[in-house]
Amino acid sequence: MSNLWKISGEGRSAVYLPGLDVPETPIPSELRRQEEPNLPEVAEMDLVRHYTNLSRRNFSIDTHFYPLGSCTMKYNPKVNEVTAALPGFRNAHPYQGDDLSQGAIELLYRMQEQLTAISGFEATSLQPAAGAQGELTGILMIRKYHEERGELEVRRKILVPDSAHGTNPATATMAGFQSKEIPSDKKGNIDLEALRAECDETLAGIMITNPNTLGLFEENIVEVIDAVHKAGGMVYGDGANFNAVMGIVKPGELGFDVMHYNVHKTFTGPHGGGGPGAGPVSAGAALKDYLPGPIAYKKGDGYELKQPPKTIGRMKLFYGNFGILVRGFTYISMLGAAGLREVTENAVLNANYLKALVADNFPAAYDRNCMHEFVCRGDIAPGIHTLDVAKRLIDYGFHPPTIYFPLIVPEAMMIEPTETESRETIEAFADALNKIADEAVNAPELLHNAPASTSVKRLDEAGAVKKPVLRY
Amino acid sequence: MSNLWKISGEGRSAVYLPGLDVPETPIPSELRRQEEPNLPEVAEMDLVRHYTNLSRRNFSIDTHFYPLGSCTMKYNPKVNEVTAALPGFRNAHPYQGDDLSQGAIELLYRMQEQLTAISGFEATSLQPAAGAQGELTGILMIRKYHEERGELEVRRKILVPDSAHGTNPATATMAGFQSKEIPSDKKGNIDLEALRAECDETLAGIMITNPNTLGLFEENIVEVIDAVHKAGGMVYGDGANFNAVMGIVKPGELGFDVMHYNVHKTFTGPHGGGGPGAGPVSAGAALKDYLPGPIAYKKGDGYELKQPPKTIGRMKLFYGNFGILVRGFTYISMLGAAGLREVTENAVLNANYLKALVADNFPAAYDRNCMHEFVCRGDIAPGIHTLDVAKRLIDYGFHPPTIYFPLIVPEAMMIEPTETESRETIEAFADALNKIADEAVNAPELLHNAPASTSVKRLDEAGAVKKPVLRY
Amino acid sequence: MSFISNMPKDREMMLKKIGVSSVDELFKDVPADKRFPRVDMPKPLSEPEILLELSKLSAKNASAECYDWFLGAGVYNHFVPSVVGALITRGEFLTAYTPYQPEVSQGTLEAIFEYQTMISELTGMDVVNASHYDGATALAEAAIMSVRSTRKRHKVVLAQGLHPEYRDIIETYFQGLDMELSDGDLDDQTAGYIVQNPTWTGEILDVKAEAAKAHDAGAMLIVHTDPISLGVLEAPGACGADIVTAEGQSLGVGMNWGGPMLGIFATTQKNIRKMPGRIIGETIDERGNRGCVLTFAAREQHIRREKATSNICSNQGLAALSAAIYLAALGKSGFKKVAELSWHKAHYAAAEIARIDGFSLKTKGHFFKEFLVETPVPAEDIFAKLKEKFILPGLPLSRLGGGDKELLVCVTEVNSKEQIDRLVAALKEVK
Amino acid sequence: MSFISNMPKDREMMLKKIGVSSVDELFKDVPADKRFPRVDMPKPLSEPEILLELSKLSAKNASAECYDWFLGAGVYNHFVPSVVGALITRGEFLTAYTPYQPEVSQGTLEAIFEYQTMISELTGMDVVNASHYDGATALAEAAIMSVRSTRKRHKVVLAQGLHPEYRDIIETYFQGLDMELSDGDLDDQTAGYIVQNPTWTGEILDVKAEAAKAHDAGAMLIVHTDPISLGVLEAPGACGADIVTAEGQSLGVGMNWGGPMLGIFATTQKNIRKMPGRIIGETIDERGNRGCVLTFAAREQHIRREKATSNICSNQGLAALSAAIYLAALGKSGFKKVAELSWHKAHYAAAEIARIDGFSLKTKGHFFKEFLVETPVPAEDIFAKLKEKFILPGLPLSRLGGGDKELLVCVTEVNSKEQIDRLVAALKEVK
Repeated sequence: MSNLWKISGEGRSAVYLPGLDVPETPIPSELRRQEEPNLPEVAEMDLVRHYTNLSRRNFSIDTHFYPLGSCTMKYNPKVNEVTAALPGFRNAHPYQGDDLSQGAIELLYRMQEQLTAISGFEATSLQPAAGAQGELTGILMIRKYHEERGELEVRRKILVPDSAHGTNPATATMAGFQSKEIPSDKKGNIDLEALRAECDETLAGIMITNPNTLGLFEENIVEVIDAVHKAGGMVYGDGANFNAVMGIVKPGELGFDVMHYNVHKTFTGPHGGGGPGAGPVSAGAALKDYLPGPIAYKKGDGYELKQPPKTIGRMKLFYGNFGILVRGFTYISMLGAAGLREVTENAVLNANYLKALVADNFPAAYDRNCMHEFVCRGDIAPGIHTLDVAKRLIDYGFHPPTIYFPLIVPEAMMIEPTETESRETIEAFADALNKIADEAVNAPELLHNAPASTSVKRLDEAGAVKKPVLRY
Repeated sequence: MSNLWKISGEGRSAVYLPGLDVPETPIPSELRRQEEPNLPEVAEMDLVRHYTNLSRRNFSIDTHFYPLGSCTMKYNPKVNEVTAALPGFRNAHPYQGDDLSQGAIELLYRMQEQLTAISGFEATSLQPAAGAQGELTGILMIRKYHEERGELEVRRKILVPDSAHGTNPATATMAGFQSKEIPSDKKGNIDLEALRAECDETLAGIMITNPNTLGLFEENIVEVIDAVHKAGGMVYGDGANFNAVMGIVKPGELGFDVMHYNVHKTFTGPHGGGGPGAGPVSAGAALKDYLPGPIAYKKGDGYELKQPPKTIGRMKLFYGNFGILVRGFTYISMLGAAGLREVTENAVLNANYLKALVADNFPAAYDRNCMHEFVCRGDIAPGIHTLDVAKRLIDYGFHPPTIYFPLIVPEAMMIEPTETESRETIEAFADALNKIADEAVNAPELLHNAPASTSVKRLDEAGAVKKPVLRY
Repeated sequence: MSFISNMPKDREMMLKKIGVSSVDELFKDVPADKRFPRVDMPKPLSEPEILLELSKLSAKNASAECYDWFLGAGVYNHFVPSVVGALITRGEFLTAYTPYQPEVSQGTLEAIFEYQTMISELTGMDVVNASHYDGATALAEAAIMSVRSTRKRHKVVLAQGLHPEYRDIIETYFQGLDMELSDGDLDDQTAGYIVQNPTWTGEILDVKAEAAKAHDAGAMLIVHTDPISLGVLEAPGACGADIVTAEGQSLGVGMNWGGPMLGIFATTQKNIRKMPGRIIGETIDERGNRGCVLTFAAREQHIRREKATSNICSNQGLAALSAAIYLAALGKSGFKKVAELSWHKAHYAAAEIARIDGFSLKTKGHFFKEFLVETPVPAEDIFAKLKEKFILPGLPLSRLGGGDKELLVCVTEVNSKEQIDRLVAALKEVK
Repeated sequence: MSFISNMPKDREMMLKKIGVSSVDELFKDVPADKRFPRVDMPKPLSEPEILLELSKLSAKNASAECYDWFLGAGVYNHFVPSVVGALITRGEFLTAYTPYQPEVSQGTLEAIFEYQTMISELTGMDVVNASHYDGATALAEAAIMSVRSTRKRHKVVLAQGLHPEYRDIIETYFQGLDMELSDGDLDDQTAGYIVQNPTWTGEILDVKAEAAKAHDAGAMLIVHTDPISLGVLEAPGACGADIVTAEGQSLGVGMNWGGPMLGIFATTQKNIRKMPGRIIGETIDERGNRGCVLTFAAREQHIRREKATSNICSNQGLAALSAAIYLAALGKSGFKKVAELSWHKAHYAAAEIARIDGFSLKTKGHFFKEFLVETPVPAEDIFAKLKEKFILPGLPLSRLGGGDKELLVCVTEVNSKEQIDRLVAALKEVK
């Protein structure tokens, strides 16, 4: 591997800057930094070669099937990159004023309307920057709701089913609540008895991931929401799995009070090696006035930005991860309502098909139709762990699924194929998994030694913590 | 490898098109094609994955050192791609009229001026599409010159030194001349005696590659040109190696009458896996009126396109490979005269440095300072051929040089590092060559079996001709 | 700075190893009195400066997305899907060169092999090269090939309807050759017969009849066509063409103010060895794995020298890749749809325009996406008026030697009914 | 179409294997009365249509390349080299996700490891995470971390000069927490002391003195800074900062109408386990080869759940990559030059503006690239007049709660003298 510092040479640079065309103003020496930052020094070609070759050491959607459960690694249309790069979007400034930003505000307005329509809520804020921030937004809204009703002192508890997304408990903490775990029943639903036992006057709300992280639609969703509402609690929906229900059911109509979306999952913002995402939040009648803003509103022939009346405030600077929203808006506008339903149908169909193809060797943890993903186990033979199966998949040219999550299934493998993969790709992946099941018995060393095909082998993660090396 | 047809499924497509919004007009069945073209049928993701993975099977400047002699594989700045994609360049039409094309015509005009200035000629046409077309342009101009003087009937001979570019003889043929080869002397220059013997009344002209394909500057260039001129012949310069003389000498001042450039070599148009290039042509007083056009001229405050008075006509449609010219103009404008000289100095320095580093194992065919490239031999040990050395370089992560050319050096390797490579890269390449020289003696099977690191091994080229398979 | 890595310190080390004291010394073979001349050029611009400068120049040109666009005449405003740009700008495609070393060039080679396959499908021909500078130079080389293939004949006959700039280019290419370009009848000296279909003013010809005419005279039929039209019209190969050329710009290359474009060239199996240009073939490696290589190189200039079929070397590789990606992106159904949308929209527009008082249709018989209109006032005046309304109504034929009152109108899948209706409304007002 | 491969025939085959007769059957767990609702949305647009539609929306926004641009206030018009866009759009970077599987994610991992290194160099801090949503959320998490790190203290004190929107966001984040935000003096309840340097109106503070103040009170010093300023100004780490946050948008990310931006977060070695966000570490594989992995994951939400240091999961990975490429592209000398050019141009502009009758400089002491101007007429009026001349003169401070006659002017390396002189000339005319 090249290392930018090793290929550096004093004085090299990849960028031509304009010369100084104004008189110099000396920089006082007491302000000057003592030691110059040791940045790399390379010409443009060496820079490009370095990063191009680095990129080639990644698996990605554009190169490989990437069924990372719960991350919705669907295809990211190239048109998104073109629209997001339009000069009036890319080179605009958040403080240039509403009159010089009418195109951008109109886009926000129309996207708010799109999300509100597909989810069945009443209003939407596009501000949150990612799913986890969307969660925090929702819980802070619930908080302020109880606060304004004078009940916050007693309502300190947020219920989190054990099949919820991993971020949920941390989010409850950040909003100052105590989170309380609710177990799943043997069908993978929320245990209704356990839930009802917690539905008391200390209840602030519940965070429901539906479909949950087992990939199952909550069969008792109406009862669950009803129980929480009756106790005075509010219902937050983790919309990370919204790809499984678009056009199938509107969470707002099911009784959810607030829900976030992951634009980089459901609406094809690229994942970017970790982000940026966007985590818009929609709310129903009870909570919509608490949404963070500014939000886009119509004003005469044009549009304006305003805070909702009882807003919790700003979640981040300006108007959200606008560049990601442009991508999401592009995608939603191209699909329309029927297209979004088609997405969901095919996502669910692909998952069930894959589940069926591997059922003999990797039976799903719960024997039900799954939604957009399913969970099975990787400990398929003596001495074989999920990690071994995952690493062996790499040798077959597939990115491994999410592993060891959800925690309620031991040795879990959480597989989400998404709707953009073809039948043939699903079949090829199933073949690989079934072959690995055979290898697990007949040639287990292939699994233990996997991956064999990559530039680095399994890395010493414990060593990384013991002797931290966090920079060159 | 994936194959687009194998992953096709009936009805799939990667492009959303608008619906029909006008009444249908039936297409008469006698016009309709009988059999539909069997194009692939894939969704956008499968398309992107296919081509992305295909691209990863190429070596390229962005990923590897690529010292392909005579091709000037220098770095292609990324800013070029941005400027060439500006909407007024990319989405403009050649027939929209001069008034709606002022920006484009001004660019042509300014680039004509730039090339004229650096080459010392009097006028420039940007129309030719590539180097070989630039050559044809130059020879057709010489042809018309003789024709107008009534001498074409007898002047049928074009001299081509044996150190010239490979395209030259074919070009002379396409212009209706007989080409006559002139040998090199033992210093790698044109054999003056042999040349003078051909300088008679049948001489139409000479095609000089200078520096020649040995990478040597013609030491007797003044005498050569003088001899040809005295016999009434015209001197054509093959400017493919212009990267070696910018700011060092102006071909126009040396007495050349006409010369082409390779924008995709000298001026960083990307090579694109084989083109498009651009092959502008500059001419001195004797020939400038014959240039192909249209050419850009100033007109009042603006610019216009016109044919030169005695033009040979159009070489190609419209105004040349404009998109490539934009890239070249971007580059030249960023460098200016001093920058272009710096390019040449460093190209020549890099070549001489590399030549020195490998001199023990790969002595240059001619013991002189080289210009931007040099030629050595690959038959460095018994049973070892240039092809073996070339293929072994691949295993070291380097693209091989040009091999078996020029024809006058047996087992030739023609190495052009270009100025954009760093000293460190040159040294790493020299190390590899020197190691291979050692392997050639001590482990020759490594060379014979090379490349070992690629997805395909040496391919059966004879078989490809014997049993042609030219499509799926 | 000149995109160079090496700094003065590097250069010093290198000079020492070479054994010279300065870079200037490396140029001692250059005549001293001509060495290091003064070169006057504008001062260099930094990256932000050149971007600003060229943005300004770009803004001085009309750009299709700002107009209702009906200008064609050989360069067409067909839609270029975003995937094309995303893929051809990958460094591995963009910055590689001619695939001389197949082991490290399978990306380019396989992509062009696919291009050959798809163009073969479109044209109905066996063999496709990759590629020529544009449709006109492809056609000129086809004309030359027809003469060279039929030994004793030296004449190439042009049917009516060839784009005038194409004719110019064939004439340029014929200048030095013992070949004649003729508008006359076919005879026993005729090696090739060139037919553009649809003609440059839009008319669809009976190519089978033209083939019979050529073959009866012992000549090769060379058909130049619009590749988009092959989404619905019969393939020239099925009509008896011996060589097919086409301008591939419509296939995802973009308009680029006329360049780069893409010269398509296809012929029958038996003509392989006479064909100019690069060809990719499939073969196997030592282990029996399939791979692609440049093949039939013995025809080419670097091997056959003065006897080569052409001097072409660099071609339009990246444009050919664009065309391959374009065709694969649209696929069977999408490609047909582009052709059908263009047909229907053009016919709607033609009917609406013909209905305007003073306007009439001049293209005889069938047309595809382009048609000639007789205008009541000079077409240049119409162009001048409509461009102020951000409509480019077509090509005033007088710009290419046609009549004053002729306007060549082109309609493609990107023109909405709304745009067509705006054009019609604007034309109504010009009288 | 919805970017889906599978066609009806595929779906039939799949349903058969699954053992259901229709796709609808797969949704039987959804309450029947709510299933398959009517959804009203505008009709879908094809690719050419959405491109046209969004080009139109884009054209309704002011875009920096069309103006003389002096508007900053937290989002800056620094030059983004073309390489950044060329590299971050490579599919392998763009369409990968969190590098959970290091063997097939070394590209992302090494690039972020380099990012950590470069930000560590800039800030003078040991440890850098990758990354936060923006500078404000990074700062809010820093404030929270300071309280969590110093057990019994609950207060965070703000120095004067913090950007008002940043304050809003910290307040939002503090809503549910037992923490207090204060403008008062530091005391024994103070866990963190937040200093923005330069202040949001441009003033350069004495960070060492602020550090002493914080540390004397037993509090952590949190410095929020402009990373470009670190090309010339002393690193906060060298001044005693315990946590450094910054808005990384200037580092090659672009303005994007305010998002995506890049939250930079750095701290000292001893605080690693208290730090929120992702960290990449170097380690070795079974063969001893060096490689990078996500590390210290035990702090994170998916492991530690309700006791995690933060709930952050997706971050601004691609923006961090942009920053890495940007910093590496400029390099040591180029980065310094950006800072110096900004300094010199801003000081020239400030001097010229201060010379205009009725205008004066309000920023006290030293400033870097941004300064506050007192205007003779309301700054909003100036903005309104100058925008007609395609000059955005800065931020009227009244838009963020400042005085009517205050204008915050920002000058960077992209502003030429010509542009500055035009601004000055235009300001002269406003009275």
